[in-house]
Amino acid sequence: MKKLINDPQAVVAESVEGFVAAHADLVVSSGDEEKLFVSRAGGAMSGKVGLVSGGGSGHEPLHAGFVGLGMLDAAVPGAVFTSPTPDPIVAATVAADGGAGVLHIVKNYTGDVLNFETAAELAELEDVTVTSVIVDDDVAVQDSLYTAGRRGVAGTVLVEKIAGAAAERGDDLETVAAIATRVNENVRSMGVALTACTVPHAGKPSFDLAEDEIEIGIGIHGEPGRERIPAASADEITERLLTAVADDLQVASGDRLVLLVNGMGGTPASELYIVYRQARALLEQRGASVERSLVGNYVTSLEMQGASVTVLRLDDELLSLYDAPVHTAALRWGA
Amino acid sequence: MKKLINDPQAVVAESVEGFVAAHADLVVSSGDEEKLFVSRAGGAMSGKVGLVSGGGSGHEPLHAGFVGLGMLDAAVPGAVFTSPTPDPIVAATVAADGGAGVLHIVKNYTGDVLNFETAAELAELEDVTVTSVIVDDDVAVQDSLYTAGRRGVAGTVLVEKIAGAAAERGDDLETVAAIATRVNENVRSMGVALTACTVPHAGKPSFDLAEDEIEIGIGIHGEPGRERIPAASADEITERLLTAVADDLQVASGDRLVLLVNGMGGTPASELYIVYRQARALLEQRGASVERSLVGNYVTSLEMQGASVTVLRLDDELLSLYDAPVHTAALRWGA
Amino acid sequence: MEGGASTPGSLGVAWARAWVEASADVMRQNRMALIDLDRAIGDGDHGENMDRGFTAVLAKLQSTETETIGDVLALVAKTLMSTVGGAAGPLYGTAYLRASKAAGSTLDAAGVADVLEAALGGIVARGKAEREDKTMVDAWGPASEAAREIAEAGGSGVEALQAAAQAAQAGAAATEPLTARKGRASYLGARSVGHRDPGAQSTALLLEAAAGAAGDGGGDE
Amino acid sequence: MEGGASTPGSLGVAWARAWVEASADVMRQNRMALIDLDRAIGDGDHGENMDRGFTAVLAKLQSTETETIGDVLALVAKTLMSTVGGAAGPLYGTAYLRASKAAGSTLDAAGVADVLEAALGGIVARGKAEREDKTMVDAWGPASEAAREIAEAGGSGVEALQAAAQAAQAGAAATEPLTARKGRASYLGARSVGHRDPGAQSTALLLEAAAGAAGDGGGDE
Ligand SMILES: Nc1ncnc2c1ncn2[C@@H]1O[C@H](COP(=O)(O)OP(=O)(O)O)[C@@H](O)[C@H]1O
Ligand SMILES: Nc1ncnc2c1ncn2[C@@H]1O[C@H](COP(=O)(O)OP(=O)(O)O)[C@@H](O)[C@H]1O
Ligand SMILES: [Mg+2]
Ligand SMILES: [Mg+2]
Ligand SMILES: [Mg+2]
Ligand SMILES: [Mg+2]
Repeated sequence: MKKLINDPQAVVAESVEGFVAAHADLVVSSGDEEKLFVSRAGGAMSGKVGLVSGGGSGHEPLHAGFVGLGMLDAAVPGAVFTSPTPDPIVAATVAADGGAGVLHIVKNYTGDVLNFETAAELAELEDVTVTSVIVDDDVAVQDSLYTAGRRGVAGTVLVEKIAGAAAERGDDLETVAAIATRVNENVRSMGVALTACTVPHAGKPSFDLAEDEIEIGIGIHGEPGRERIPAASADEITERLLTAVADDLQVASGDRLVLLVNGMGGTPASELYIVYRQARALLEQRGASVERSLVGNYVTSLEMQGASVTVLRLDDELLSLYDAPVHTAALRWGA
Repeated sequence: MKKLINDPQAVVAESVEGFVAAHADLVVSSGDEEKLFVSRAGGAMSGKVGLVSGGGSGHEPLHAGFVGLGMLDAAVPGAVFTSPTPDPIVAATVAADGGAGVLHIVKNYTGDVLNFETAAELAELEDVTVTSVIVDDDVAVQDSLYTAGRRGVAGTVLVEKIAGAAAERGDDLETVAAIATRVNENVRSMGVALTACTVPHAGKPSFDLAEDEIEIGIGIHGEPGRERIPAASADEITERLLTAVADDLQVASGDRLVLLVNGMGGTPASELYIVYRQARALLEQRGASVERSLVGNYVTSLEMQGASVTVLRLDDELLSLYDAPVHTAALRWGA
Repeated sequence: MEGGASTPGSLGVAWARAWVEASADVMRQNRMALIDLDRAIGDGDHGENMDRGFTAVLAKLQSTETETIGDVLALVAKTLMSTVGGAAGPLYGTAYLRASKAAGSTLDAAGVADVLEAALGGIVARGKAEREDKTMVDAWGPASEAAREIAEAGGSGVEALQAAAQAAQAGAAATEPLTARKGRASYLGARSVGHRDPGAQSTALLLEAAAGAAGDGGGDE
Repeated sequence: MEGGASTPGSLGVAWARAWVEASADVMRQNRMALIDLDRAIGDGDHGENMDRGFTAVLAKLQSTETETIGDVLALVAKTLMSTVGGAAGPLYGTAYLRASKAAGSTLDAAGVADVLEAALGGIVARGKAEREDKTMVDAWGPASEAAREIAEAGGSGVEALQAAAQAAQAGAAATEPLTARKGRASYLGARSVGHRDPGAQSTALLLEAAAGAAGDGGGDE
């Protein structure tokens, strides 16, 4: 394992330190290693619903890279691939509350759900009203009694963006939560890994893939996917991902979409655009129109090579919220 | 070699196709495979100096990701790691000319220099006035009779950003060229690789590194560096890079700086911020102040893991040009 | 021996403290083994999480006076909850919290069974897993049953712990052929078969430490 | 035999066309070997670049009538210039362009020497490399000298080509111990020692193809 790190145990703290130093115009850190979170410079905005998300680290820019105007108010980074404990979530929730309550945006993993659940209860004790929305956009996992349910993956960025815009325009907690839920209901994702990633404290790759194998349906924690198949062309792989996503979402002729091609951290931008090209063509073949696009590293798994394809179905309101100004370290337009 | 590609020979064409589809609000492609270039949607702006850059592909987002308001007018992508031939450069130059002449921003490699040189001569035959600025910011290479001179690496982004702002505000060709030269004179970079990258048509890594070795002083073409050393901590590596850069630039107390920590393509963002943290601390120890920061993938080498550190010394004009609006696929603020 | 009254032959606060020390030890030693189990069907952090948690628990314990087993287990609960994270943090946190409430000042076999049942109840309340879902429930379940059997047969607290530890170990081993239906391993579907559940394994290790702490004279005789 | 008049025993346009065909062949066959040389001290594209270039040249040639050696070499020059890119594109492009201008309708030994010297002159004009800078100049230089010697000794054009090919091959081999001072390999400093320059090697292969095309009856006898 070769990484640009110092102590594996200090990765999160040092990286957050660098992050807030580089983006001091946007964010501040709680500074408290026991209750580490990143929040908007300037603090909670009175009367605005606060948005808090978080989860294991290693998915950067998610979540801290999305703290700022029109998106999150605070992000709670756990250890690498490990949900944060309730304490920092509570602290972030209190810090993000401007009196209008706080929305927790939680990716659907047992750890995230349990820790945010406890944090929400504890925050209520401190007189903060908390509502939670669970994101579960990963169609690689069947949502059934036999699984922990679909995972939250790259679609989370779109939930955060659009709910953030709703909060920014002054919607109340119930409305913001309803919009976040609507985004979640209309977004689907699926990913592929060409290589595994190595968690710093583990020191070994999260799984072993032969030179001619790829993992289809991976999550974002370096966990193996549902299926291991022989390496294939970008177009074939993309068709596989896009078909699963679009079928599940029942993409139909006339649908207006956001297409997000997300890099897993170690994928050259040129390859993401090759995937984008094919994904877009397949959506257009279905008669849908790609209204907005994001191509890049948004929800990563350390240095994993691979990509995920996310499709969101838009309505007029979601589109206008998507287009609303956002100014964060990793996403910026209109501001 | 596992990559999200189809035909190795089609990587550049397909990737550019995806890129212009994803960013149709910003860019168009020439569409001509023999003379492939990407230029600003809307075409040349009458009376504005045109900025054209280019070089081998594999460094994305450089250069096409920097085409747009306040930066480049056209970018010419060669084959992977291979300078483009004169023909597409000429075509891009003609397309970028709004009557005020065109600045070629050329990274200092024999191939880039020779091909742009020929293209400039040919463009003059088509009545376009061309001035060229050579970027050579890489302190890993000694600029002497015994080398091809310093390479152009990540500092190129800052040259393109600042010269682009000068052109956008209406400066004439001579002035824009002088500003580009001033940026080049005040910018230095140095990089490290933890892993090599694999050029699609070669199918093999560009060099072999043992599990406990890193390459210091790499360029951006997967070429080996000047020195192979045992793996070290991020802080040690950063100190090595930063010291070389800051010594060469003679960073002094009171200097105002831009600090760019650039990922080579396969490096997690968290690691770049760890490098940033240390680089910034070392600059501050010298009494300099980091006024602006960029941390991310700007000038890459495919999926290489590693980073480079770039420092630019600012004056009032360069700072205000740096802050001027820019709207490209990979860099956006103020617009 | 400090704090808490104890009757010879029983498990009191000294045993509880010795258990925590042994737990920290065993989590440190098995850190990489648990990481490897979790790499196979999860995300490779379970050993790191448990080691981080028990290192923190040990530090807390050394600077804290405790009167009762309940005090010790409550300290473990709170510290795990605020240092482990992931799925295991809240699950073990709740387990130890419920256990702390169930623990009398000394434990006989029935007391051991009560404590283990309470722990199991906490885990199920939070995680909603059933037996054979391939989770730590598959270790806590058999363990509490085994302790109850010893109690019903008139055995000692130490014997109850030993039986629980053995049953947990067997339960952990028995997760190998199962298809996971809860937690991260459930994403793998049939591919989770053939691997041991890391949380069941850490449970077995912790209960082995509990029995060991009793056997090593941590028991207050 | 088509186009351009030729005297028996001399090298005319048919030879030039045969040379191009052999060049395309040899570049295809040595694509990976040249890539590997370039991977060691450059960026691993030289074989790809040359193969792409000569594939294009061959296609162009097959659809183009040529009257003279100069026509053939000019076509090579223009096509390499617009398809190879990198450093090699402009350098080889200029070499063939100058060569095309220097070539008479048939080449005797002096003619071969003139053509090679012109090519060398073009490369040096563009690239500014000196001998022993570890570039293609280290193959073209000895080659043109060897051809001139044959001419001065009264040898034939074919003999001049054969001597040139041998000298280029020796020159390419002789780049191995050198420290690069031009091109990408110069960034490596002393680490470039022990590796053969890819451009010198491709030059040697091209001149070997030239001699081969003459020997294979490509020569117009
Ligand atoms: N719903 C659940 N009920 C009981 N135990 C669970 C549940 N989900 C996960 N676990 C246990 O947690 C263990 C994983 O813990 P850990 O790796 O620390 O957390 P994470 O899965 O968040 O990375 C699993 O091996 C399993 O025993
Ligand atoms: N200044 C120069 N003069 C002569 N030959 C040169 C010079 N620079 C590079 N070369 C030749 O070009 C070859 C490299 O070509 P190629 O790999 O195709 O281009 P690039 O270096 O741009 O990747 C080198 O092996 C060398 O022989
Ligand atoms: Mg985890
Ligand atoms: Mg090249
Ligand atoms: Mg885990
Ligand atoms: Mg090369």
